[in-house]
Amino acid sequence: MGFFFETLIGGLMAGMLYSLVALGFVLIFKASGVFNFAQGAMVLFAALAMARLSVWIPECLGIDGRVLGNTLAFVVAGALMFVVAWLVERFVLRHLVNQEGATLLMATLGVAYVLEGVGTSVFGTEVYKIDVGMPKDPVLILEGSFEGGLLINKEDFVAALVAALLVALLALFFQKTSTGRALRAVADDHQAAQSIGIPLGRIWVIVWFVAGLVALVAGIIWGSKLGVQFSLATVALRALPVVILGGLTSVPGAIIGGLIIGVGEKLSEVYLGPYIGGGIEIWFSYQLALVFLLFRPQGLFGEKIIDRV
Amino acid sequence: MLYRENGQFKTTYAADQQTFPIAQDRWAILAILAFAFLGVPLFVDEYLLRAILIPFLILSLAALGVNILVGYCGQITLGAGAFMAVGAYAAYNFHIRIEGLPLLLTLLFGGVAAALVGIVFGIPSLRVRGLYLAVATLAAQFLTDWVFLRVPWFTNYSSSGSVSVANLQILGWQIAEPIDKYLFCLSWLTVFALLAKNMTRCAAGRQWMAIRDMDVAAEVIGIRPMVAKLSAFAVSSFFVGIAGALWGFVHLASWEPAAFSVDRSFQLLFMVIIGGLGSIMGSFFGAAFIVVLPIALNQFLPALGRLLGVTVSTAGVAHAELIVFGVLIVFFLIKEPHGLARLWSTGKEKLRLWPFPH
Amino acid sequence: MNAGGEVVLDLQKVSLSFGGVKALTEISFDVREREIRAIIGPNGAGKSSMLNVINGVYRPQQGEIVLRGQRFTRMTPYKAARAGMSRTFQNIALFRGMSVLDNIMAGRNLRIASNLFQQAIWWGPARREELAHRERVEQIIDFLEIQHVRKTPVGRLPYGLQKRVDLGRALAMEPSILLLDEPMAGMNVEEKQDMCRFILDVNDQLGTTIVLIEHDMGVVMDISDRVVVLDYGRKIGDGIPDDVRANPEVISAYLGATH
Amino acid sequence: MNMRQIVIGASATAAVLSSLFNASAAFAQAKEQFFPVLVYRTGAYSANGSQWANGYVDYLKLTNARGGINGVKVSFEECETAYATDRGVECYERLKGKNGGGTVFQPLSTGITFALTEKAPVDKIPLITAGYGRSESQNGAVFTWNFPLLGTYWVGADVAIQHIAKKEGGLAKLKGKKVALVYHDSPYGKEPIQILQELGKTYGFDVLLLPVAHPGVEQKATWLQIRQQKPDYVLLWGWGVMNSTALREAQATGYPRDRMMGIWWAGAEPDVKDVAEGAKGYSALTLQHGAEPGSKVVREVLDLVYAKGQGTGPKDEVGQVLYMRGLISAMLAVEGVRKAQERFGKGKVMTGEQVRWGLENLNLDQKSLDALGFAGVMRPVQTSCLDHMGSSWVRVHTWNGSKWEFSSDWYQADEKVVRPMVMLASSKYAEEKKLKPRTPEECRK
Repeated sequence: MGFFFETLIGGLMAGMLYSLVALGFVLIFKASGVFNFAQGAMVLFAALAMARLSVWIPECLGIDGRVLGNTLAFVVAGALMFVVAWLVERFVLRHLVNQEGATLLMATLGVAYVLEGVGTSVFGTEVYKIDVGMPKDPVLILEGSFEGGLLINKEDFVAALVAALLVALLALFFQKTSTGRALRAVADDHQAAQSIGIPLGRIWVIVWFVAGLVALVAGIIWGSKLGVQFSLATVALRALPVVILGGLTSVPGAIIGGLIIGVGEKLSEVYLGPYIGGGIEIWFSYQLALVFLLFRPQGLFGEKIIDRV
Repeated sequence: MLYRENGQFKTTYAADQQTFPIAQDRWAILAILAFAFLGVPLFVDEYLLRAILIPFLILSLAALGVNILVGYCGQITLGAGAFMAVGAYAAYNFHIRIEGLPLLLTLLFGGVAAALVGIVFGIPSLRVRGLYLAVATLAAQFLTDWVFLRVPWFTNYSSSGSVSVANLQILGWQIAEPIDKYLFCLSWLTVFALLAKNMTRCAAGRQWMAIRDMDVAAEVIGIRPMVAKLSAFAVSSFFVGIAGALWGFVHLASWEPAAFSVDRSFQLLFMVIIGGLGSIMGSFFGAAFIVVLPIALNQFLPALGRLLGVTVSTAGVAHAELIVFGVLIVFFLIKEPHGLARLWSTGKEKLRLWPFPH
Repeated sequence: MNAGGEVVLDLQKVSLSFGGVKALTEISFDVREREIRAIIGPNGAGKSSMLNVINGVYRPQQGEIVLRGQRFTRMTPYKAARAGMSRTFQNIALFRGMSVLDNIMAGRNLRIASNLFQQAIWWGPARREELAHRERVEQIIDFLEIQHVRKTPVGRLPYGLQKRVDLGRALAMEPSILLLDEPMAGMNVEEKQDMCRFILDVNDQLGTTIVLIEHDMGVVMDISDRVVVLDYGRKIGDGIPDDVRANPEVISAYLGATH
Repeated sequence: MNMRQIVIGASATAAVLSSLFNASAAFAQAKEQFFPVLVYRTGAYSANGSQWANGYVDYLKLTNARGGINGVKVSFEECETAYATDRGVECYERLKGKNGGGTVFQPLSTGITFALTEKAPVDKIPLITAGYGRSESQNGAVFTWNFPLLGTYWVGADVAIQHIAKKEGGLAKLKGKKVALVYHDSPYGKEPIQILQELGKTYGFDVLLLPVAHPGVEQKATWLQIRQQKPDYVLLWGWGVMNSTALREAQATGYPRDRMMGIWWAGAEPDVKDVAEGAKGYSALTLQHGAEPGSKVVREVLDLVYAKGQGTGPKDEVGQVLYMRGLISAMLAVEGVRKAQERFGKGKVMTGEQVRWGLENLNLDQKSLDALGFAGVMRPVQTSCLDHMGSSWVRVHTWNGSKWEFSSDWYQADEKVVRPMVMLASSKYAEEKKLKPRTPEECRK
């Protein structure tokens, strides 16, 4: 029983991180109708920038202290993500308004290649470390209730907490600020939003920037856990079933979907995997999403599409 | 003045319904075929054959398949690599398990197996569409990746999970030298391109395109979406499966599931979008673009570096390759969202009017 | 005009709603062989929904459709097509990426006998069949006077021509019942006259039963045999044009007096 | 597109095409011994691939600095494979005919090795796969062109079990134990499965197989299973980021690192340096050498190559584990050429076929190793027709939190276990390919 809970908790924590990446997808899809395959590359790019800058900046300025170095690196990396967002809007999206979904998707793959290429040539291809002081060792809790206790990974716990906090912040941002309201208006109807004077271009920059920040946080968490390295770009593939399950346009969907996928894949790998050879979690999460899709083609929280003739 | 169709009056519908109704097109195709079959073998070297032409031919065939599904039937797929894998591994199993099965049949059976699997994974298309479907097809990709890694029967219990084939021959023709492989693949591609062309301009093609353009209206005129979509999945997977079998048997000779990874699926989708959705010609353009561009960049960039007097490191070249590739893709999508095939037909349109500007 | 045929299509107490919104409430009417039957009503009256119910695009929550004596509680567009129904669309649902010829050829779909393999090979049955259908489609093209654009992608055609292609595609099915969804919407007078001529010719020469929706009463009254009037999803009138024209409820619905 | 753009586009295309043709045209002059270098400096495995490549290229540079191979200068060209099989094949095709023909290929990827194994006999170019590749290719009678020098995965797995047995206090103590294999889900990671299961049957221990999907960053479920199953030892058969991830997850689930043991591809600095203290106690096999910053050959590289500003990689990485692996791999190739020259003519450029003979008759005794600067780095190697591996010496080293330290004596693979498996697998291969193994007479040719 204790082990079941450990798996469950492990799944929830992994799921929280998937949610974070999925959130990036959803934000961009809502506001610009673009299925952003570059989200993974953005995570990589942001994490690389963070990892290297947190070394370079203190070296350059001759300052000491991890906190200050990391804060400065975070600010500069955030600024870089803004530049990325601006460049994407200026040179890609602006020219592809009203193109089909597939074309836009391909364009984001192009963006992903550029980001990966630029990121690795500027920041290097080795494994880099992001040290934000996350605790690494596990703790045992509830030793009284379960035999052997429950093993909780403090780092995962902190990461999940940060992810949850960020999600809450974003929800507030969307609901309470005027920019957030404008974003939602754009998501509902591009033309209507434009006609009441919401500048589409600026909104897109903002959304991509916010998605960039989400990518940065995801990159820091992941990077601190696993080291910053090229494979970070593949997290996008892990987050896709989440988006599908949750619905492409739903922020709560991304969160709930992330948790379901996280738990589903960990439980399946641990309890089903050994019987059929293991290594099943990737396809399992996709099949899970697929099964959901067959019952709810628009995802868990997505808007239902009605065909009008 | 060279490319004109006026003056070529059709007196029967039969003449108008030919594969290539315009005489210049007919001659051009014949000339290209003659050149490909007779001219190319005369002067290309082994590297060009093995590293560029053979992959180009096989991936063109796969792109053709993907284009039937994505371009003609409008169902986005990110799982083409999976069907290549099914084709390759099915053909492998037919090859080793049925003694003396002719190579042609082996490859065809590989295609048939891929078509069957394609139908199964096409079922979600009846419920979901667009990007949701794209992700659903990824499920096929990851599942097949896993199956061929993990179910030892498919790899004939090879301890490494890697399989290989050798001694390919048809009626005594040993397909061993690059030139034989080239001709073998070219023959497949020619036949299948013709089949694809026929299907797409017949009732089947109209069904697919009708589903793509307006599925409700298609159903109203008596097209069953299930039949149309699943037949597109089947035909597409058949093509892709045969391409996969050729990729394994002829190009690599020894392979593992990674040869048909999700990257391959993306690559194929790139080909049809860059080449032109819903265009047979576009599949070739796309395949050429995606196969040749990285290799060309890889060789061109150091040369450029030397010209400018800087040494470009291997890593530098690889990164620059990624960047240039990404930029070119975005550039093409912006300049011509309908692909290289559209550029081509615009070019032809211009030729038709030439030398008069409008 | 021939209003006296037997009943080919009978709708019995059809109700349809979207979510909580009622689009149609207990509507019943019939259509007779070879007549031109119009459904009219102001905007939002439920005319298009009615048509969509008839050929199975929407599934009504209640009611039945009887087609030549056969009962359908669950009509689908495919079944309707099989049963000899074809239709046009208000907002033109042509296959935009295909040429005029291909659009109309697509209408022959149910009459294609060759299979995928024969089509892939082309020479033989598929080719013979394709040519035969082409022959028939060319007649329709002649009839609708759109020869000059037959190879043009429909997306590039002006609106009036697209409407004709839409009709051509429906005719290519050689339907026994033809449903027309606002065939004259958005047309100028000349185009309307052309369209009227085509509709009357089809009815007259081919003996096709026609169910027609129209927003504008004028033209409809001239060409239809019987008229159903809908308002807010309810039937408020049914009969020959003159009777309907005199119906006070219809007048008030159109003039907006009671609402 | 207007006319101007078309013209520009056309000329650019022409330039690209001409560079393609030039590249593929074989140069007739062959004054230098050409070493094609397949590398991966990008992608998921770049951190590890780069170090190996730097060592490999540096040794080739060092060879020139030392005056070439009996006066024959060495030339080389890198080609990026990104660890992908199809790109590897393309690189192979591109480089094999260049500059008078490639001497020997070392793809540093088991996947690419499988593909090239089919092509090498046709092109008559030997394939060195030092410490990786197909284990059964040790049998040179069947695998004429493959040279898994210094060790195969079967050797690795056998020694790993020997080492565990020693820690436990004898092979008999293995009974009832549970050994988990956490492996990269690819031909590379699957190679040891067969022999581990065989050994498990012999000595009565359980083998728990835990595959990790490429690239290996997702291991949470794997380590949860380890926590549940509580294996006595964990063998790590990873590459690239998978290794450091495994160590981090082990730390996070509290699995003792001193009960983890990696193959020699999971025992280098990039695998542990960022985990630092968290990886303390973790051991890995070595392909004879460890990190050897003090060795003579490394000093020579620093003096003759880096001091002149010609170093390939960062100076502080010279002498690290994977760097040394690259260095040794290149040395073996160069010595193969030198040996071939002994028979086919000193001071001449050798063909692939001649180098194959050289590699098959390699005899690096202690004296020649000392002369090359490899004293203390590795032990003598001697190959033969039936043994393309040449040596199966293995040591274990352990990470102490800041550097690798040797922690065991020398082991050698148990011939009684490995040899029959090699013979069985290679004869199965020969049968599949309808190959006739070379007879001893043919071998002597």
